[in-house]
Amino acid sequence: MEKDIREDIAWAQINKDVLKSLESPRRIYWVILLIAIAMVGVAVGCEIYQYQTGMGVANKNNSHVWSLYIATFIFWIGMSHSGTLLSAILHLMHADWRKPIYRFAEAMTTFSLMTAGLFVMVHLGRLWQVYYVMPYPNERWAWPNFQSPLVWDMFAIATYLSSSVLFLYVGMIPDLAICRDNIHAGWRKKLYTIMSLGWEGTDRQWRNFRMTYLTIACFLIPLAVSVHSIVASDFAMSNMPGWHVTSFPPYFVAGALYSGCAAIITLFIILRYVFRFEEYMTLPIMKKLVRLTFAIAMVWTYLNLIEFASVWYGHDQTAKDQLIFKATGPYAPYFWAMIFFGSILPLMLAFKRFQTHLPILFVVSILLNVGMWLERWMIISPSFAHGHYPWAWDHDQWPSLIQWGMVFGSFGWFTLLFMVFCKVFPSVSMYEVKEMVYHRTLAQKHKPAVKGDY
Amino acid sequence: MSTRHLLALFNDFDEAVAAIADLRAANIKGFDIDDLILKSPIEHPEVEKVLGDKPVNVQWFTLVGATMGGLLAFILVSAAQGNFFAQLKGGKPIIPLPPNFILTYEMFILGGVFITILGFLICAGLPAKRSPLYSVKVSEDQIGILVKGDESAVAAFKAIFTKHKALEIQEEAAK
Amino acid sequence: MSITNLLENWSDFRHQHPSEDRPHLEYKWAMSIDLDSCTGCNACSVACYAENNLPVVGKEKFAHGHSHHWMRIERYWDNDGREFADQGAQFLPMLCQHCESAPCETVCPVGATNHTADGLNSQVYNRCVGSRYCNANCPYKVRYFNWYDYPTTDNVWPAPMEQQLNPDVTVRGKGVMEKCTFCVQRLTVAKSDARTQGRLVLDGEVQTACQQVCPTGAITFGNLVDPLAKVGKQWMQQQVDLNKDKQAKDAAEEAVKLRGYRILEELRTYPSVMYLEQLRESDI
Amino acid sequence: MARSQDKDFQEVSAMIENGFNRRNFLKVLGWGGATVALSGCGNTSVEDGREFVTSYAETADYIIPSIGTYFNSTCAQCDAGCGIMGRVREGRVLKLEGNPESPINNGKMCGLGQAGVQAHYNPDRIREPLLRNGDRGEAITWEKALELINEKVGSVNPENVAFLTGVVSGHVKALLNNYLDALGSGHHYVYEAVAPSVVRASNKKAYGVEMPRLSLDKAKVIVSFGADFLGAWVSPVHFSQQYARFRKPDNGERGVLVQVESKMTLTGANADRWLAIRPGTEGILALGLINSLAAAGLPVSEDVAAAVGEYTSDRVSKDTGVSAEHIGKLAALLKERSPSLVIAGSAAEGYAHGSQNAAAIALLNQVLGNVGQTVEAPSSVPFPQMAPSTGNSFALQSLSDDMAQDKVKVLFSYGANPVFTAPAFFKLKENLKKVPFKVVFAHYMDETAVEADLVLPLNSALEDWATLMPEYIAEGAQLNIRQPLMEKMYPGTLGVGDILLAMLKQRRPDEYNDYEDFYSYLRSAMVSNKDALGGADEDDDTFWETALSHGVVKLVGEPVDMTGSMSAAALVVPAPFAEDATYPLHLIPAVSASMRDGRNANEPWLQESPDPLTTIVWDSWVEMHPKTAAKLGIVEGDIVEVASKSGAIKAQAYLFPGIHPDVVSVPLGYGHEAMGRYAKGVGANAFSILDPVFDNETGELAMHETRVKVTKAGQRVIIVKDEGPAGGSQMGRRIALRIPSNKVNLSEEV
Repeated sequence: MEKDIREDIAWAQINKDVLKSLESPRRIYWVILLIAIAMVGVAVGCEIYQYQTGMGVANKNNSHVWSLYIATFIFWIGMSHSGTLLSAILHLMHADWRKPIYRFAEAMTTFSLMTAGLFVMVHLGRLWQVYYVMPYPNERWAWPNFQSPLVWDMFAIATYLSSSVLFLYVGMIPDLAICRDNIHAGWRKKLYTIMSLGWEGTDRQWRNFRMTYLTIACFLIPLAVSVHSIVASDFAMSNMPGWHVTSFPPYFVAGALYSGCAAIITLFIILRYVFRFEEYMTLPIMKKLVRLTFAIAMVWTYLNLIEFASVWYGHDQTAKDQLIFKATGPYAPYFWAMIFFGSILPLMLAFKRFQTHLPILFVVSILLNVGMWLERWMIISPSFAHGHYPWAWDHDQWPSLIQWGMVFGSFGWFTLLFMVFCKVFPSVSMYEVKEMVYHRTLAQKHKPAVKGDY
Repeated sequence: MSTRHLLALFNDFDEAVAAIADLRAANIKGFDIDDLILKSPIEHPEVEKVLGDKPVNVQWFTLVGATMGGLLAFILVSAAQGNFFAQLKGGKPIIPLPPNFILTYEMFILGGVFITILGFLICAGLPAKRSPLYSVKVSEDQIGILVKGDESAVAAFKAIFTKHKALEIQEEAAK
Repeated sequence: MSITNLLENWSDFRHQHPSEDRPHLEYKWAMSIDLDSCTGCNACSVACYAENNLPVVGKEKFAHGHSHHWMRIERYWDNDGREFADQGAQFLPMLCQHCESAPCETVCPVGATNHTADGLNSQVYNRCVGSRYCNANCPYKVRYFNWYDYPTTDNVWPAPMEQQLNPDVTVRGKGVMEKCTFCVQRLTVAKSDARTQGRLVLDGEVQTACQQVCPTGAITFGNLVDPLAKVGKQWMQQQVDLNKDKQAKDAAEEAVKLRGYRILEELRTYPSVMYLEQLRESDI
Repeated sequence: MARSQDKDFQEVSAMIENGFNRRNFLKVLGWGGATVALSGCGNTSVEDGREFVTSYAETADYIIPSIGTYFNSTCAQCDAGCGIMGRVREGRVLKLEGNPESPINNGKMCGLGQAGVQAHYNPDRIREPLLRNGDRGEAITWEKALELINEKVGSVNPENVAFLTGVVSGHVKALLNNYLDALGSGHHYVYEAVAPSVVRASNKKAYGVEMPRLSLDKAKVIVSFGADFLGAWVSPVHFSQQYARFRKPDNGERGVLVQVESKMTLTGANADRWLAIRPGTEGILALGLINSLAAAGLPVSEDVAAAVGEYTSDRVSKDTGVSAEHIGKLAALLKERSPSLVIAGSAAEGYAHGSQNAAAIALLNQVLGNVGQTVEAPSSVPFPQMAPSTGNSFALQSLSDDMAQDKVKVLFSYGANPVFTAPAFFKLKENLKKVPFKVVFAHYMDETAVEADLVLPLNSALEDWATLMPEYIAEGAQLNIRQPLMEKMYPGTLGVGDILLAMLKQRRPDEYNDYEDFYSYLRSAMVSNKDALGGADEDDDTFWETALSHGVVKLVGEPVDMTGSMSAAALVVPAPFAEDATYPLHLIPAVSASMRDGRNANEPWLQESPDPLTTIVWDSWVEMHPKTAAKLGIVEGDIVEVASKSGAIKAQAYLFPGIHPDVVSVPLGYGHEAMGRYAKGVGANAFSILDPVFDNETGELAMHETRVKVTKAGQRVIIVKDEGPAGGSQMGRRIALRIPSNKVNLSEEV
């Protein structure tokens, strides 16, 4: 049995270790940061060009009006879901092992939402008019069209983003207090002092804190589900063959959790190394995480099959043609790659020996997300290429480098935000690790719990 | 007579609990057990036993927030559709229920979350200036007990604290 | 105000469309196209370019599928396996079908496309933000997006060619969705003329550009509400009901058929364009 | 039509009442145009200060700001002579619509005609006279240009002055002839690259008239041997309207169209039965049909019976590749449904034995008794000097020969682009070099203008005065009027009439000096003849204004007598082609409705409006049957080389089921090396590789006689066309539906 968090670890030590991550990560941290910035640069360049020239440069056309932007948008939205899964759901289930890792998972939620938001903008033909989508009182009394799933998206994502930011923040207050108490100068001191709101850990604060945290957690779970269901209805609500599928909402949610968990595994490994969190992000936790991912992968696979089956045995010939086209047409390689990465590859995770083998897990988790990204693309483009109206079919248009550049850059943007966060805020929840340790000590009837020497 | 504040730091939670129990039992003159504040690095629901359970009201804020959010959303959206934007779209009713319910749902949650946070800040008395008697040890691994009483009571406090091997006792005149 | 209004007119606000009990009152513009008369000569398409300021995008952009032909002629072969298309081709002029319950309208996030009181599917260029959801949801793919800023693109309207542009029709800029309008600029003129004379627009008083040029007169356009309008008579005679997604006559099994039909009717879009089937002699 | 017509009339009556002076009218109207000319770049923003602003506060009452007014004129995009109605607003013509007054097109238009505005506003128009200086032209004044012409023409023997033109008619033709008289030169070559000249000749022989009136709407069955009367043949818009009535007559008895040809034309695509025939064997089929008809009991004279004796349906079907079954059905149909109409098109133009084919087809018409029924006599033309002089390719050939023999010292070219349309074997470029002084009247710097020594820029058809007499007139006779729809775009251009007038003034000053310009000449010429032009009881102005407002002047001409009895004795139709090992395929240069001979290639609407059959845009292509392609290992989009004895071109291959496997087809009109931004470098020029084979009676170039071989050139492209990857298939979805005609009752329809 691999080494788990020691219950005899000194609480002071916990503070020390985590606070260290705010000051001195490994050098690799800066390398990652630079690469991320460079990637963002690429995307910015592409966007400027597209903004000035017109959407045409993305190689979209009257048959392919949507393409990678929307696909990647869904991808990032999906990724955001596991943060909620870990922090909220597992919190309600009192799964203690979540405690050391949920903080960065939540951060991931927040930042992938922010990334997703950008794609909505990038996608618009008239970005400068984007505020038309928001319901704001104006002299013409013109409102957005509340029937449009895109407007639902706007509402859902706004809600989700603000809620998860608050959730993240509230959960962080005690830790911010710790930072405040241990950092004695500079802008950080000011920052933490302000943000910790003068937290003292009094019984009254703790009582209300618990209730609040619990409540928001309860809200967040249905919210997360609704968000991706709504994103799914962008497609399920339309009449495009290949989109008009009833099982899309659950299918999307499953896919979302799936890619999210994979992403958490990736980040887990990166943080563990970059910030030297071996003490806290331990292998047993990873093992649980991997098993969870495996379970979700199977759910996703199942829903995938359901979708195919319902199309295949349904009497909608158009949709059926669509499916056949996906599997045999010019998109076939990507389609089968998606099946492989999404359904076959995860079978590896069923084997113990891989469940804690970090290098392999690192690669696999990234490939899983490649598969998940492909899934989104395979939902969008083939439908456009082979829709209701044969005359308007178009199998020859492929996304231009501009689009690819933007997708590429989005990963840089996410990494940038995420890495900066981890450097500024404690990415491991100190007080909850302490709780975890405390509960274990109680459990093991060590009394009194031995504290660090002094 | 002037009131005094004392903060005692304990290494061990159980000792602290015992100390509180004694304080309560000793019913010292000029000291009200309800003025006692426990400061801890992690949450200790157990203290309820000795402190007596104190009410939590955040959930009421939540209730109000969620209801308001939902109602407002539905009314505003429908009003916008009905009064300013009465234009047929895709043969659907001008006020189509399913979309409006979706938006209602989202706003229900948003309202709930926001007002809950508000409630939290109010109930927990945040943001606040830190009280003069505060030790960074509390945010690390020690339990602090903050008591308030007449000068006369101070001696009794110290006795009890030291009895339960308090690591240190800060004392200071209240404003 | 608002709440009371909601409560008082609730049933109105909840009313579905199209419906028998609330038909269009004064105008319902509709079209019928006789595929047996259509020779596929493309005159209508060019007329549309001339009337509606459509940009000529050039070979390279056309290759990328950026063309703007609101009225496009589709050519189908029906020689299932035979060596030659020995019964000729099937030409189909495809334009916006101005559906009574248009899939494009519901999905536009900013409400840039709406159903007018005259039963047109209108596109509000200034409101459009270019999400292109309407096109995604249009089964006929007759919506065309401004992928570039054509007014400022080389050789689209090089001087003095811009002097040909029709001042009654705006020139669309970058990032806006556009489509056939049933020549709404002509309809507006006709309606205001009629209004000043205190009457409704008479049949034949207004023509769409495509209808006006069509050498074989394959296109009929008019007001479906007007009992005297030819288009209405055609719909009536062909037993095509605007408000049905399954026409009763299709179920019936007679020797002699009626050839009126609407494309992809089963998607319940209730198109305003009726097509008349192409005919082929069986004795030869 | 009602609306615009009304408007038209309102405007017109307004004009007549005020008896206003047309020149002023143009001046007022013209500010838009004039300012453009001044500001050069057509920039009309008030800010840039380089323009006049016309106040509409107090305008003439025929200008209503923001309301379009309509003026009638005549289309110049092809020679059919459709009446057009230009929508003019604030002094600019915006759109061309059909003139409902004109019996040719009755208010309808084709795409080609509508693109006329793009010829008018074309950015590549020449704006002032250009004189060759080395290999570039430099701008000179009209005075200088005309002086130069005068001098050159004066310095050579009149015999050595030649005029090459396209179809000319009306007063321009009159002036032109007068000029040639004045010179004493008889060398007027009328050249049409694509024209039904063999049909004309054989009609002359068969019926005694070149262009009998074809009443499609009276026929119950039409059998067309490659005549694309819906697309590019003679008067498509007129025929299209007749076609509509033929398909849906009031009695509901739907006419049947059978198209016999080797490459599907637009008309073929609309046929109830399209018969893919071996190229050149149309005559055989015609005789075969007569044979079967006779066998079926149709009375025929014995000489005919003798002539068709050996054309049994088995043999015919062997020769032509048309199944005996179809021959039988067709004969039966023709027999029971009368009157019918048989038309000869490419069958006649295409082949060395084209005249024989045409004769056989005419005979079929005669046997079926269509002459007088659906093939009717046209009416004579009162003013023969204005009757159209129709062109052919023989003219160009003789001109080319004359030039080769240095018989031409001064050459005028107008309304033709021979350097582009002449096959390579003509060696026209070389021969032109031998002509010391070449004057080209041109709109663009096209291939011919580039060769010229002096280029004279013409007004666009929407700026110009003229009268025209179409070759094919539906009923009666008529004189079309072309009048300016707006002020000239460029002060440096002139109308062809004005140029000719100026040149005549040099020769016959006393006769022409009192005409200020062509307009005044035209007006007085018309007015002085108003009795004959149906204006006997009107005063001059009224007559003139009415004529202008109608755009057409009806003429009274009595029908010429038409013979319906040709003897079958002399009729011989050669056996079908022998196979050619090195050049196995027949090249059919396709005449498309919008490109024709390429004179309009620089109008972007035409380049971007998809070819009706292939939906290809902005390029030329090689049509071939999938079977042929499979044999050659060619797939769609392969760049192939089409090589004949006379040359080779490269283009993308397009496979489709509307062509005979022995045939490949390349559209004409593409492959310009000059002319303008929209035409230059688009596609390949199929004219260039035609073989020197001629009709053995008329000497016309036999367009379909070229034999080619097709080889892959290596590259492959994605063809730029409107059709998607589904091709012409509907994938089983109910989109464009078709139903047997006996299943519907047309008479009940509205």
